[in-house]
Amino acid sequence: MSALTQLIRREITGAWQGGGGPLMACGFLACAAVLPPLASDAGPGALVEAALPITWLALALASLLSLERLFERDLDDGSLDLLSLGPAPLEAVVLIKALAHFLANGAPLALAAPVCAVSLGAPAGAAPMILLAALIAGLGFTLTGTLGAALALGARRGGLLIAVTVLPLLIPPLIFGAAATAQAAGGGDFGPALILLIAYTLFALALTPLAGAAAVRAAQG
Amino acid sequence: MFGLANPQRFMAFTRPLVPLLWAAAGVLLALGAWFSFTAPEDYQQGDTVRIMFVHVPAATLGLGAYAALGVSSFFALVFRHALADAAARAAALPGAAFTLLALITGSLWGKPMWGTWWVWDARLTSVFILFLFYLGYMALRAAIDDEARAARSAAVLGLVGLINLPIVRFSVDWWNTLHQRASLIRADGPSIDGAFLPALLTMMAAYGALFLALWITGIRTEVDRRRVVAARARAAAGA
Amino acid sequence: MHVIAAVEMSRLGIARGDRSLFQDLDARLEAGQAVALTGANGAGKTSLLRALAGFIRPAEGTVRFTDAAGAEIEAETARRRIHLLGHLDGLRPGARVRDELAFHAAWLGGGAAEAAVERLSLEPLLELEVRKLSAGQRRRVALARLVAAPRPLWLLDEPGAPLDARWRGVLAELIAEHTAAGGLALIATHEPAHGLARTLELSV
Amino acid sequence: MPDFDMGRYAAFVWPAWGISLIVLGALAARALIAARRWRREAEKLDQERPR
Repeated sequence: MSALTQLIRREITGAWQGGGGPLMACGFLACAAVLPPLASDAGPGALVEAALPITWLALALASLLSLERLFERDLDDGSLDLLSLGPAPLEAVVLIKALAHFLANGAPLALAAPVCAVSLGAPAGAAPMILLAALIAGLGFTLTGTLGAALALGARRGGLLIAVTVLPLLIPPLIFGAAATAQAAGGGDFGPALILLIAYTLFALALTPLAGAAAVRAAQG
Repeated sequence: MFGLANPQRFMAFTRPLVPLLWAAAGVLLALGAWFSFTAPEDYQQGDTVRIMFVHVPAATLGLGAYAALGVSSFFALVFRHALADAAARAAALPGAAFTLLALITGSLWGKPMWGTWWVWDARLTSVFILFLFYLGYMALRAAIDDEARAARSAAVLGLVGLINLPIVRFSVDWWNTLHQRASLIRADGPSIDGAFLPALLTMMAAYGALFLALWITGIRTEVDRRRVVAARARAAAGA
Repeated sequence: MHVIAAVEMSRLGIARGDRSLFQDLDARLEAGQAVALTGANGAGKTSLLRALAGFIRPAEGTVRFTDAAGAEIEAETARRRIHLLGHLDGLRPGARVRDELAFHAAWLGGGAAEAAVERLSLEPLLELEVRKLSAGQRRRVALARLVAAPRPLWLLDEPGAPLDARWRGVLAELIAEHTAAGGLALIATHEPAHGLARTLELSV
Repeated sequence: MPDFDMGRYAAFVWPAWGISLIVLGALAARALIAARRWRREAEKLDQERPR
């Protein structure tokens, strides 16, 4: 099994070092979140209602924009072929890449999300649920985004293409995650939303390796 | 269905079919228009109900075209049929156009009825997301230079899109119930007044025939185009 | 662990997009033989190597891998018995040579990283980042995985291109030792294919 | 007799039908023109080198 652990180590170091690792993604989250209050002429107070939606938008975009290099680098330097000749099927390689990327970007983003939401005016009591929902939804974003990164392999302006092809697919986790946090903020029952969110992420966990591997093979052929 | 996967047999089979489809679309469209403007006014919505006769078929065919695109992508990916990719490609533009028409006519209907150009009704929102799916699909095809590779990647996205459509639709409906606003555009539900059925069904058939005509003509064009491009490339290779 | 003993290509045809590169290629690779793959630019040498590695699906014809007893080997398992060395070396520019070599050895199922370092005298390069190496040095690091993780079938695409005369000699020795041990090799090359048993010519 | 008097809704019904017919017409035209063009190219190809 040392081959798989070596691959996991390789992907994690790659994701962590690649462009400052989590700093870049969290930096983007902060930038995206600070714009709406500055852009609103009714003063920051008026945006308390919008704190959660802004956070969710920034989280979705941050998850996507850090995915562009996930496969592109390996295609450029030729190691994508190497990864396909290894002991593990390509589906496993895609899943490991996605999970390694989540550890280096998705998890830190989930930690930053409650800070961002509360600073925008969301009730502090909702912070634990924001963290939980951001972790689960973040994994869903990363998995579906990984599929987008594989699809955009070798395409011009890959980052933009990932956003255009993947964002519509992120609507379900966005709706369920935002509903869960809104319910938690309003003291309501966040149960159903959370369950649906978990269901989506499990669905993405199943779909991404299959479709991702097919997309990588499409780019190799 | 499998027999048609062979390009030559498909071209022979569809050669007589295409003019028929175009003729049917034209006749049905004229008939549908006639019915649409001879139907009585709706007691509630007055003449705006006539917008429904172009809105509902467009939304339906927008979705139908994506189903055609998704199923063709499945055959292109799993069975590697030469024609399947041409079929998926040929369904994309008409499908996107129908979906766009559904949005335009939807907002032209919403303005007189509810006073706003855009209504966050579950169905209209889903149609808008379907339009985003089309944009993503066409962006992917345009962004990859190597045609063969773009086709394979687009097939994966087409299939992933088809699988995700019901999930997106469910999440939007679920989101809509959260806000308890009754669905505003009820007209194409079971509550349609009998008097509108002939117009609506004829227009639906007209849009359906038009889509088939566009789709099959598009596939035939694609088959011809590839043969010519391949022949030119062979000639160039020999030079 | 010489599992692949022969590769049978029958009526093989490969197309790039709609342009067919070659058709009706019948050829057979035998254990213990290194074959030079020659042909004009664009004749499809790289595509043939990638098709044998399973990355490109042939437009027509079949590729069959058989073991010493003649039994067919499934493409998925054959893939784990193949080395494909393309124009790109498969090395991440930002990584250290030592780490890349260790990963290649572990991932491709070998353990003999030290032998490879010694055979290709990579000792002075180990601590450097791949980015800082010359093309020839990078190719030697890429060749190291052939030694570090022995696999029966070598598919090499102009392996000697960036190497100087000395290292081309070492490459020839590596190939000779590989075939002597019962391995197979198909090597796309433009140089005169000295010392290689047979030549497979791809014509347009 | 068809009722073409849309009354105050005229500004919505006619654009809805108008845009629909224009877009569908453009789609049909584009498809037919492309079809004819490539059909002619294909036939020219067949005359040069009958398959």
